[in-house]
Amino acid sequence: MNEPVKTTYREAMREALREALRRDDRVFLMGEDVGRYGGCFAVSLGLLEEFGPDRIRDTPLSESAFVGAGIGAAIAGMRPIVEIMTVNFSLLALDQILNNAATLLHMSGGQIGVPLVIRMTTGAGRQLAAQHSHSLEGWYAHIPGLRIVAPATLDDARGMLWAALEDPDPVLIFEHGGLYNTSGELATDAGTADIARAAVRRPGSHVSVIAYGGTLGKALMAAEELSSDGIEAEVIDLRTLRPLDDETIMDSVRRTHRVVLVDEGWRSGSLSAEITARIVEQAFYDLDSPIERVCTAEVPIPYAKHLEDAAIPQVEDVLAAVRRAVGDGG
Amino acid sequence: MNEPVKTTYREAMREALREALRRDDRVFLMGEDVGRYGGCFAVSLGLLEEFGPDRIRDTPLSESAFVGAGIGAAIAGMRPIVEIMTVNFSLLALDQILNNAATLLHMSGGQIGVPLVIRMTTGAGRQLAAQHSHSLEGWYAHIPGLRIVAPATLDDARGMLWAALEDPDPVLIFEHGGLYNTSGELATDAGTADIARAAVRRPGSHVSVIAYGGTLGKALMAAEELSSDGIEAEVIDLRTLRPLDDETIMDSVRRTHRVVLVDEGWRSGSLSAEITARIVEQAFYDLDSPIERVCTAEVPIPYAKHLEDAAIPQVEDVLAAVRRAVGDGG
Amino acid sequence: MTRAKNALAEHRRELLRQMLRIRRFEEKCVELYSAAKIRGFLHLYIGEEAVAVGALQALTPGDKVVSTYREHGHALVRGIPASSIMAEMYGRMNGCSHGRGGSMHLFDTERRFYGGNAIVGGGLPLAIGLALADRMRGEQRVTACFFGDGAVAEGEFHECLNLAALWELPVLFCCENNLYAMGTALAIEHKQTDLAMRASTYEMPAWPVDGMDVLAVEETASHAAEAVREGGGPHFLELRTYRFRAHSMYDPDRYRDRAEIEEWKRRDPIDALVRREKISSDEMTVIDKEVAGEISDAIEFAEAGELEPVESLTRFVYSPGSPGGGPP
Amino acid sequence: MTRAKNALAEHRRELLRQMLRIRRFEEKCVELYSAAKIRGFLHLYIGEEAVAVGALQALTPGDKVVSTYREHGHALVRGIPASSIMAEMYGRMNGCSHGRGGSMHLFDTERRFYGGNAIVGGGLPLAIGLALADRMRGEQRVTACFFGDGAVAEGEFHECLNLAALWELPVLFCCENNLYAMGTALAIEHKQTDLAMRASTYEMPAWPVDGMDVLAVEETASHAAEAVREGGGPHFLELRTYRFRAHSMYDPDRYRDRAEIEEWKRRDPIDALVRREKISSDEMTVIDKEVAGEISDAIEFAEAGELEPVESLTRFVYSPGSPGGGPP
Ligand SMILES: Cc1ncc(C[n+]2csc(CCOP(=O)(O)OP(=O)(O)O)c2C)c(N)n1
Ligand SMILES: Cc1ncc(C[n+]2csc(CCOP(=O)(O)OP(=O)(O)O)c2C)c(N)n1
Ligand SMILES: [Mg+2]
Ligand SMILES: [Mg+2]
Repeated sequence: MNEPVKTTYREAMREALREALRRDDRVFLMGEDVGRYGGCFAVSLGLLEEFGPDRIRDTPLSESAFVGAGIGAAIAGMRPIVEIMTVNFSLLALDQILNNAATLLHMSGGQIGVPLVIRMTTGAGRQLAAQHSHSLEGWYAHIPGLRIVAPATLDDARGMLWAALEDPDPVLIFEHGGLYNTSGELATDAGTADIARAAVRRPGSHVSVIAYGGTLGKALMAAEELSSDGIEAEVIDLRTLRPLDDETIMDSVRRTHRVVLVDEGWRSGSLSAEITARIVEQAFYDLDSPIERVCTAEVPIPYAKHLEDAAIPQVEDVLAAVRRAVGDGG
Repeated sequence: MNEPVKTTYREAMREALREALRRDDRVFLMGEDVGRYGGCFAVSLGLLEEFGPDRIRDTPLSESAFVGAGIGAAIAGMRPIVEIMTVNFSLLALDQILNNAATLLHMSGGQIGVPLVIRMTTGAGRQLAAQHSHSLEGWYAHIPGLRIVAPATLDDARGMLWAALEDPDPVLIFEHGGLYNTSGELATDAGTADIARAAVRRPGSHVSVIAYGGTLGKALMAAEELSSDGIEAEVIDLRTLRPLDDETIMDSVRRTHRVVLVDEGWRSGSLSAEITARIVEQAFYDLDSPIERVCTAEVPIPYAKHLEDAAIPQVEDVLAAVRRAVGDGG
Repeated sequence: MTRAKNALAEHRRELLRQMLRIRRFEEKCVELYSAAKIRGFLHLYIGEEAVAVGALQALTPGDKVVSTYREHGHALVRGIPASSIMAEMYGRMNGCSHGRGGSMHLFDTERRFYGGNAIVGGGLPLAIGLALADRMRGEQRVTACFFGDGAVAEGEFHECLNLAALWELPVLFCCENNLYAMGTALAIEHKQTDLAMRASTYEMPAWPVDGMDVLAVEETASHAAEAVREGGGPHFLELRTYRFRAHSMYDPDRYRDRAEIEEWKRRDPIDALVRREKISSDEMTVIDKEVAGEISDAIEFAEAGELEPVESLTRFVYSPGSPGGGPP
Repeated sequence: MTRAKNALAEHRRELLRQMLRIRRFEEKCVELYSAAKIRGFLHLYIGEEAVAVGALQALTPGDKVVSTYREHGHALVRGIPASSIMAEMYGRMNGCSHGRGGSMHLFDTERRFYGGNAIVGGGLPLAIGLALADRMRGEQRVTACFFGDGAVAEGEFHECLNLAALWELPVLFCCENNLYAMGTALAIEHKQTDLAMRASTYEMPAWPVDGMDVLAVEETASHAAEAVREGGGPHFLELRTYRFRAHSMYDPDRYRDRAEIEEWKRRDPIDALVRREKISSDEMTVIDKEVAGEISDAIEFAEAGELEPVESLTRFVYSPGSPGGGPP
């Protein structure tokens, strides 16, 4: 690998888009304000100028129609990347995503593949209040036929898009709004990323801390602090929320015997509930203490900063959960 | 309680509607084909003639608009009952349900209550194929601000509606399509039902079988059969899927130490995952064996009968799961 | 008779045969439904045959079709063999959707028939996307999208008409106005019941057509399809028709009065063409026999079809090439 | 000067004052945003003041208002105190939404102000329902529903206009056409850019109005509101206006050319009324001072507001009367 350069999550994502558009003329980007505005979060800034309005396509505020149009174009052999500005608006397109994108392959007895990529911003943390702070990626992971990925690192921001475009089935990419400005080093020739496996971001032997997307950073910060207290947490980045990589999860649990899940979704019915259930089913006798879930409180996200902070998972919550897990039953 | 009469789930539901419409003139029923057609499943048959088109209101195919209209009317002091023909179409109204119905009370700092009742048919089992066979009630149970109920008995079909109308917050009533024709005895003066608690439908000491709505009948059948093998299953009917009645669940688990969940939702991210997680959090050390989930296979429901049967929970699946649970670890 | 006249007569005889195929096929479906050979929802097209037969004459094999749950007619005329449609309703592996879809979800990519959509309005965005792909590749293809008068009330209708017009997409919108959405009459669904007029406000040519006259439908659809193919952007046809049967096999049809139904039956598109073309009863017998043969062959094919092994239940959820491979 | 003339002058001076309240209030919000006192999304109404001020003159206290995330103007004119709006943006308990909503979610049931909706088009169905309740109870009330040109592309717009017309609901649709939806110009959003014309196809009276002329807006809105109140069914106003600032504080405004913005600024609704009514600079100073006082009081009120204790985080998720009581 050659010379790493300093970049941001946003730029890595933009590079991935640019490369895809250059590499395959079936690829095009479609969504609200992706062109002239440069993307609500400036991810697609400059692409209109390079690729023109046909391939960087501003759409009206018609989520159901343009997401469905992406499905149709994918069926017809194109490789559309549909940007839904944020997950909050994706509900308006959910019928198309569930009843068409996720279902057509099956209903048609394998005839109609839908190689569609849908990108959306997710997450809370910027005081955008109840209607603009949803974290529904774990909820989407309930739907058979979809692949759900959540890039948390620069490498994944850069590498997951192309892998998603090569996937014959619909892939939803959830980009946490809090990550766009994160910066770091990235190899200029950084290639495509695996979208089937979770990754161990930090090895450890005392407890498995499982996170993804917007919560990975908090999990890693907590792990650092814990290590100074002699607690070595293994931090797992799920990366792909559906299908889940049970193997990597169970392998870690069998070594640490303790689990803390960090998930920005509302607690009840969260992805962390599913992971808990799988661990109980596959590694019950390996557990030394109850599984701890650090999730978002069951409240529409409030505007006031102190309340929003209290509602979503924080490093302190992870620390407390790990201490409970390690303290208990040991 | 006086003289019970023979009736059906459908008629019990209709009686509940009729009573509510008579009792409170703020109540009205609105939805597709609830009037002239008599309701897609004939639940509201005859009500148009008794109450007129103003209170039995046929709507155009505009799910988002008429569900949102129900929210607005509820805010303004009416007591609307909105019928979404089936859960499959509710996706088109999900933005209104999540971003308005479930959220307005909070966003307004407690000013805007939404005393809205939404009824919809749910479930598979009638060869209606992938787009018409969803079981998403457990999925809806992820949303803070909503109450989710699933009447499984004649008493609940009769009694939950009025309780829902008295609830100051939005209540979603999920009626399993397979239940409408179930018949039995019901007291003519059967009153309103509690919508906060689960119920033990069959006491038992060896294993807790937790079901609801369309799966309750299967759980009870399995329990009968098991009892002849000397296995006494306690069958719990969740009744209210959100908020969950942890107390009734944990009380049973602490007595039986073994759990089987029967849930028509797709396995990953199902309601049974959440219940598993709560049991692990609240009764971990009471468990003698891994919790068993009997859910729908992760596949869009196929049309062919033998495949549909294989996809959704069957009595045999419950039997096998109970035997695994009782066999293990004991 | 001149050769041209002969050809024309031949062609119209073929239109008649196609309408009869639909009629007889569905009459048989009703029997088979009662015999519990076919299950689930079954929506009949009987009475509306002139719409599918007329409109689909305008398409070439390279064109595309998107339909609804009331799609037997479109599927048959588009060329999906009656046998594989029947097998699909039997839930057999030799069905056109491998037995996974049933009556509401007929698919055949070879014939560019993109289904069978059971969510009202749900097919429109797909049609937009299929047409967008053709437009972006500069292919002169038409995507015909069928939907009902009830679908016009859905938000997606509005979004899709605007998008098609805005992006000048090669879509032929075929609105089958049969005056009812299940039990709800047109005037209870819409304040403005002139659907063609409404479509025209999106700045696309929109014409009402007598959907009981197969020749009128064919002529108008051909003009419209040509215009679409030539780059004239989307066109909209309001095909005024009527279903002679209930909405589905579950529907007791309480909401229409008998007189209205009888009135429309007098306009039966098949009888109308027979009268107009003076088809002799001998000729009819020949066609009927031919059609009957096709249908009994279809049933034989369906009966002989295999049930898919239960082991392969979760097939077709993810594609073979799926990273990490398939289901969770 | 006659008494009538005096009254008229007084009234117009009041319209001017209301527009200035919005203008100065939001100018202050920009400062406070830069000072990080206000966070989240902040959408300014500057340039569009004549719309809210003119349109809301037509309403009585019993009427209802539904708005968007760009609602400071509507809220102020409707009578929500500047202090409780400011406190809301500070996230304090004395804010009009208890600090839970912020700039995009202002509520005040006493003033029948039903928010502040941040999902484009999301407020329309609520307005339909509020009006339906009034209609069913036979109350002669108007529900004014504000939304932008971008919202017209949403399916809900179509569904709601049809429903309102079909059920003859007392809704006054106020479409604030400021020519852009974020960075997307009207002609890129819509094939048919004559929005009033499109509304009229739902069979409701629809009028375009110069949204930079507060008197024109007031007059048209009053006529329309009267008609609605008298049982004339829904009416639609297309209020042609322009935002002088970017879409939100996050928006670098790359998509509009400076000349266009300058051109519109020459039509500033406040300057226009000042010129027209020949308001003297002395008079202006008086009004300005009064408004400045109101705003500094508002800030004081907000600064003095308490933060809600974290313990009550999950308040307002379920109502006190909830069976079994509250959260899961
Ligand atoms: C979104 C949605 N809502 C409701 C239904 C139930 N439903 C199936 S067909 C139908 C009527 C549709 O009428 P129309 O569009 O006129 O088509 P037609 O059946 O008359 O051919 C309804 C309400 C559905 N399938 N999808
Ligand atoms: C359903 C939905 N899609 C996208 C957005 C993001 N968004 C917020 S405002 C806006 C533009 C709306 O334009 P318009 O309706 O004209 O109102 P304006 O902001 O011009 O007043 C967009 C795209 C949203 N809030 N809701
Ligand atoms: Mg119809
Ligand atoms: Mg605008």
